[in-house]
Amino acid sequence: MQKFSAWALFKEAFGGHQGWKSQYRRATPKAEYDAIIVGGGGHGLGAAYYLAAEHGLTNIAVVEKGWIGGGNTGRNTTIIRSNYLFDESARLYDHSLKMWEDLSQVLNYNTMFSPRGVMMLAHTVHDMQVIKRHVHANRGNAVDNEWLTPEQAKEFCPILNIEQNIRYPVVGAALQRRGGTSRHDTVAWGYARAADALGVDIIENCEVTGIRRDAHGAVEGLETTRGYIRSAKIGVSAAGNTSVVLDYAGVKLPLESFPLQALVSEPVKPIMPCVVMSNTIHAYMSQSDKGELVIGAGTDAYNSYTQRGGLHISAHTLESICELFPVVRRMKMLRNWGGIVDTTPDRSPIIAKTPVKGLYVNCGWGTGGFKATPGSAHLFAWTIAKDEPHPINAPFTIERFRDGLLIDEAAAAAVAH
Amino acid sequence: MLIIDCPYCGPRPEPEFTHGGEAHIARPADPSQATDQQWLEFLYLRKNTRGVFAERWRHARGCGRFFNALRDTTTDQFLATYRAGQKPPAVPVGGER
Amino acid sequence: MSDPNRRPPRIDARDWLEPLPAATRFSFRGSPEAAAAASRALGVELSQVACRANAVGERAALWLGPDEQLLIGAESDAGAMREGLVAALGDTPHSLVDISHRQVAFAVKGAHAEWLLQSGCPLDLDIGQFPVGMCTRTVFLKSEIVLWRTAPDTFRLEVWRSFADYVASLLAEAAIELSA
Amino acid sequence: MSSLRTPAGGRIDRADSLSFTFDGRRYQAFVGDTLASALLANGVHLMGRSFKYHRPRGVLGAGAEEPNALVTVTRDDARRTPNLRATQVELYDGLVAESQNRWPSLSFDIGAINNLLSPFLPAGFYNKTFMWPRSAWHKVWEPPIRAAAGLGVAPTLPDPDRYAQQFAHCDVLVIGAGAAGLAAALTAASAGARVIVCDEQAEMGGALLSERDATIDGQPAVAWVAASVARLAAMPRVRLLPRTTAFGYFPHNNIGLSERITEHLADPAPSLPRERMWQVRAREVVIATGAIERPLLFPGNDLPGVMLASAARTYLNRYGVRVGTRAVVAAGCDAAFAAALDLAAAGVQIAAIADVRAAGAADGPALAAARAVGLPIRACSTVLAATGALRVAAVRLGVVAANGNVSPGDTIACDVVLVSGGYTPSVHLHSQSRGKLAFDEALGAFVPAAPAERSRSAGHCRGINGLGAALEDGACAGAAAALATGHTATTPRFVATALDAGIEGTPGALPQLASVIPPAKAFVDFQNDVTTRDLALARREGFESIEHIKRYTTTGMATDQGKTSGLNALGFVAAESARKIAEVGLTTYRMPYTPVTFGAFAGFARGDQFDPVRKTPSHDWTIARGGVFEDVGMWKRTRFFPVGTEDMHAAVDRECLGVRNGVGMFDASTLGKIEVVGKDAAEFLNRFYVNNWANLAPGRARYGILLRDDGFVYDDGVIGRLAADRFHVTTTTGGAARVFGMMEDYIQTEWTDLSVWITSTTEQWAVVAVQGPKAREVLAKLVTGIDLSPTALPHMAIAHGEICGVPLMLFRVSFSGELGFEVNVPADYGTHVWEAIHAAGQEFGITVYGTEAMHVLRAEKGYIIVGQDTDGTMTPDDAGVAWAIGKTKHDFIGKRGLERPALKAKGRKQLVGLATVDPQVVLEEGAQLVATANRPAPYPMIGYVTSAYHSAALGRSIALAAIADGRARMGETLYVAMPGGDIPVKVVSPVFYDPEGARINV
Repeated sequence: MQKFSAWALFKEAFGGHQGWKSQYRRATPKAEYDAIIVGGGGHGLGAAYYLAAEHGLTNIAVVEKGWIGGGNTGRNTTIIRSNYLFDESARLYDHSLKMWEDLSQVLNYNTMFSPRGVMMLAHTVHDMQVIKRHVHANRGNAVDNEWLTPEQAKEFCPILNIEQNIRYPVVGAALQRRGGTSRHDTVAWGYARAADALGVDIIENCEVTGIRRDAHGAVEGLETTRGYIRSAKIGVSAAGNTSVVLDYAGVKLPLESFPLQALVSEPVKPIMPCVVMSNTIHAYMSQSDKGELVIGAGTDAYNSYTQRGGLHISAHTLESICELFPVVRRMKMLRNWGGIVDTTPDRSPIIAKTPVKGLYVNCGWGTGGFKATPGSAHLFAWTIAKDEPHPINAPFTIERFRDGLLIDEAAAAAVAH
Repeated sequence: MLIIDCPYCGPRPEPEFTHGGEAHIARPADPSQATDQQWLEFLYLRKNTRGVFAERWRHARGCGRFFNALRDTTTDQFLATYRAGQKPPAVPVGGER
Repeated sequence: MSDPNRRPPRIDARDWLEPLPAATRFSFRGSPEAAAAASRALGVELSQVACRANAVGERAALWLGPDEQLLIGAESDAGAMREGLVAALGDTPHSLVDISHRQVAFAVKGAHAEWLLQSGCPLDLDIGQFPVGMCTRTVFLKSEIVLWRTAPDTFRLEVWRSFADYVASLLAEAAIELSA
Repeated sequence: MSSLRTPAGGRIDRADSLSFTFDGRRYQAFVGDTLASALLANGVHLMGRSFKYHRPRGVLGAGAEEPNALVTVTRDDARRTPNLRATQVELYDGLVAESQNRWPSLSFDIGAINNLLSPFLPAGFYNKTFMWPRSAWHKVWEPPIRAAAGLGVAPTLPDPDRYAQQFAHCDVLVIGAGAAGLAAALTAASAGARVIVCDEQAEMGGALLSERDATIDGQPAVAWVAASVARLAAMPRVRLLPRTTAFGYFPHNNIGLSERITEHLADPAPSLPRERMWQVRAREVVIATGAIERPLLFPGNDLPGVMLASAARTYLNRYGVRVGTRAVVAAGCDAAFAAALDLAAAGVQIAAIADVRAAGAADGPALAAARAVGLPIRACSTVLAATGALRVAAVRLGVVAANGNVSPGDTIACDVVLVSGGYTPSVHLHSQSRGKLAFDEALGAFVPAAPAERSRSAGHCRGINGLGAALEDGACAGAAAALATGHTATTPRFVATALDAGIEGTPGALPQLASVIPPAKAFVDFQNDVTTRDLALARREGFESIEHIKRYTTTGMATDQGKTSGLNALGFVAAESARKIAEVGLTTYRMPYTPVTFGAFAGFARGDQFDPVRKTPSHDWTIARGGVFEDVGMWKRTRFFPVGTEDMHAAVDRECLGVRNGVGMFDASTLGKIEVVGKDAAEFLNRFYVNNWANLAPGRARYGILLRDDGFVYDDGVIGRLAADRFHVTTTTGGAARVFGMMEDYIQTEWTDLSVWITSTTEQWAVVAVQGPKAREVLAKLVTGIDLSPTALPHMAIAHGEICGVPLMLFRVSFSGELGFEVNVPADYGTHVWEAIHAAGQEFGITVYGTEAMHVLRAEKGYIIVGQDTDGTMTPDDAGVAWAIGKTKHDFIGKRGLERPALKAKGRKQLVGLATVDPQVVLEEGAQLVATANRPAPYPMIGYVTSAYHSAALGRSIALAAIADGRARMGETLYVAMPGGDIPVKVVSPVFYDPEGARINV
């Protein structure tokens, strides 16, 4: 792999940057792989990378129906945090957060992880109870999260409106200082480049159209728009399209796909030093390195694969943002987009073996998958390589829904994203 | 903001409605006889169709009725709406677009 | 207001807004047969056509759903309405629930009535689409309302009492520029 | 005024002059000018600095496509608007504008050092460096990068302006009031259709306003526009919306329009909203959004003074401004000749017209006309570079040989360069609606293919060229749209004369650019400083998809969203990779077309109109007495009533003791209430709630628990049977709407065999809870028609009578553990009855209490609050209320769910009481419990505190907690882990006060 560094950049400047090599090969499908990952987002590319880097499998492919990083990896608001309530979730997300912290170095690709702090606002007595429960549980799990008064919250985010005469005044906040943001595309590209260097084939414009199974029901290979590809191990990491892919193997999952919109403002000089989220009035905001305010909220109400939603959803998001940050009311929406998020009944993901031998699934990240990218990829690779889950993802099975062993972050916390 | 054709009131704007998830999932007649797997299917397993999807809506801020709809989830265009308890009408098979 | 102890939410009168007096209201639920019996009792036809209201004198029946009508009468008519309905309906399955105090009514009227309501109601209120006599439950931004066009330039709004101030104040906000 | 202003003509009002400032300097202009036209008239081309390299930039266009001339307009400290396009800022007298992204001044900008460093800052440079040491990115590199980025400065004060919103409906929405749009609107409106016409500009007419000699039906084009607009305005079913941008096309023909109402006014009336968001539902849409000219790619193509030929023509014909004195025209498209002709006629010297098209390119009427008047046309000629410092000073031409090789030609001095690379139809809205696009090879651009919604494009925006053709196309579209809505139109015929220059162009590059290795550095995306070299680098690094190239280089992601750069980037990449443009693909168009103010989206929703403020009957009474509210959903509930200088703790202690020792009153009106009526009402509730309702006698009430079918607790409340076929169900405050919806769901879709109806009566009843040993005495003074004695009205009984002469439904229930009643009266009487009870209670020392005391009182009794002591993961057994389950029932919602293995497993968290070893320590709600003291994190947590209060009645703290196997741990000592150290607690019964329940049954 061509080394990225300030020195390399300096040297290349004198050669007109003619010496940079392709970050990944444009692979064509081989007849057979030891494992295939379906879905070229951060989770899928990362899983391929860890299969190669940590489990010694090098005959691996990632098949992507469009272009890598074009799904939710490139359509989210890049919030990274790990202050989840339940032990299982905290372990999972903190595993990921720790990996974010040195991901740039591991991949030799600046993913611009910026631990600028994620602040979650409380507006009611109930919010306060729920958020303090998080703070205490996080401490027990060695996950940083601290309670702030409204004044402390404003000190951390000066444009926050903490006046007590507004409709839903801020009564406090929880702050995870290690949380922050990252540049979304770089995660996909960084993993792709590193995986490619280890021999992983990244095959774009290759849509899965079927899953072949042998006489015993085990997976045998994938039908794709670029032909049939054999593999005894298939890991599906297809986010909003997971149901569609798994259906080819007759596997039904407790998943529903919803449109999730996000938007950015025109770029302005820095005004927003951190990430602020409010579940009660439903909006969140940060500012990108480029200066755009990055804003998101909840999903549209109905299942959809259109990658777009209604005007009233954006309007509702922005009325909340203007209420929390009245100085941004004159700012302008520059771009709005939609993703397709796959949600489970308990709003926790599935990283597990399926009932079909050789078929694995990593899905159900809902509105919060980006933050989990490295950890999820790492654990999924482990699960595929060893045909058994890592202890961290062992609770995130499909069977938990049958048995009632839910990890219900939504019900327990009413805090998502 | 979708326009949804309520079988009772006619075309109405989306804010009057609540989405009720996949249609035609009947609660087992005798839940005590259902296996854990069957209960899982009733509670949680959903087709999550990419294409023509039978779903429920309630005209909650209108006539209050639950009804069913066929909507293409790849375009968000409705193909039909029909009353609860009715079978989905035959629609031209568009499938994925 | 005849009864000083009766204090509905205050809605300020304006050129274009007329608070309507306290009224008797019943939520009626039942089959077409029950509706027919109720029609006879009230002397007002309970519409079997969707989204249509009928009124005779101060009594009115508003179609809100295929088995649901909002029955309105004068405040003093409560006893007579109830007795008449109970007698006429007998054992016919139905539900009659007094909701006189659940909501308040005001009229939005005048040349700008349609404009003001369209500031928060997503229905098409053009008279061709929403004629006199049409009624429906709908939304005004974040509040549910019942809207009934009683004259070309007059709409009656029935709003749950705790939402009335929200709806009226939003309409007033929309009306500010009309004063320009 | 300056010599750059023409002596006559244009749409400005020369009789009405005004002054404005730009970067502190005062200039003169006319009403009708934009900031850009006025600055150009004053000879100012330098208007901004680019995003990354801080290169000096002038105005490129004359409208929404402008990437360079971004300014901040300030009315006062709270009314500062950054990032406005000078081409769209309408001047008013006294306007204050400033340039952006420069320091200390626009002409001398320290940040321009980035331009010198640009070899080290290619696309994606930040991906390759700033990685060591690990924390350096966030701490060292990111802060200066952020400070350097970001264009304008956001306001620092809350925006005082108001924003309005409006829903509108029409048969036909016409977007764009140029030739095609006006023709469509006239046609559809004449047919009787309801029509809305919107146009982003101050004046309707579109490109017609930039025409010099064109005529329609014998009138000058601008006169025809005025007549047409007047005709439309006179039609009652037509609404004209100038200054209104159709920014988004949403599903089912829902179009978002943003109308700017006061931005162009020097002194707007305070009654006017600043902007209005229209949500239009159109049965049919005619998109007539025109086309945007593309720049050409050559080194120095971003210098101030290099501008689109069409823009120069607009400045001349519409604003009466000559953009320079000596122009070189680079013609990649026939349209450039039209501009050259007009400028030449206005006295601008045309130094050269380099026809960069391959020999044999279309020889259109404009070229012929230019030739006819002897303009200096150089065929097969190209621009190799433009040079200059803060303004273009010269152009170096090259000669293109038949084999494509370029040989250097003359250098020509000039002060403007007019470029025309062809026209890009504005297909944004069509594409947003998910309509397909097709690449038109002849045009060299994408045009709309099949629509996905009820829409049709007309005129320039679908590649139709020529005035007559555009009018005809618009009229046909208007007629078809009208017909589709049931209005038969006669399609009018228009007679138009115009110099119909061709719009076919060359997307991407100068055709010969590919032969220059390495690629010359020409700007593609001006604002984001993306050059042809960056695009080439992206490809070299393996990014082939246009989506990747866009994200890697940020081309098309600036505030102009690629209006002038999109097709050029595609064309360049296509040429580089020897692919067709259609193969390279097209990035998805997303709303908004141009940036839209947040405030316009928010509309009326601010302050108390952000969400309804639901008030109870005691609201005003509470305010008058200094009560403190809390938000519960949309409701305002009184949390406590401080007396004098009491804090919450003191007030709550006093309120609790007042209830326990005497009597208290509490406004419980927010509880959800549902009347369930029908002969099968009891059977319905039997299936719905866990309890058995069949054996509940009329006149009696019972505490009910509701699960979901997954087995977890969903809601609770007291349910009273008013008659054999009538129940009064109460729900939690927050659960009212969702329980009602869930009931309707089961009634309508699962249990259609039942004869039962439900009606929400939450707001029909005002509810005053009167609780305490003296409660009966207070009510006895007011209640008539009810025997309040314990035998006649025992605990959980219901009676009807009167209170203060108004109808009363009286529940004998207690959520405090004391003798208690809930007074239900029709809501309009609520305030009166509240006051009456308060007055009657004076002799008994009645205490008014709020939700906080209510919580303490119920916690002392171990009564749960669903949503606080349960969290959606608890079963009835976990919550200690399994006793409520009707044991003999075959089914109810959640029964089967409870049978799932995990819901029956050992180790589940169960609700228990906690007593702190130190009785004065009040635990924190949400704090976690551990079995062993003083352990390092991470440590196993076995439960958490759900409720915790100081109990004045007990003189100590109390708490409820959900603890694994809690009921088996009675008497155990556990620890509550706090940052300041563990707090030892004992596991106890959740019932702290009067465990026998003696006080309730008096």
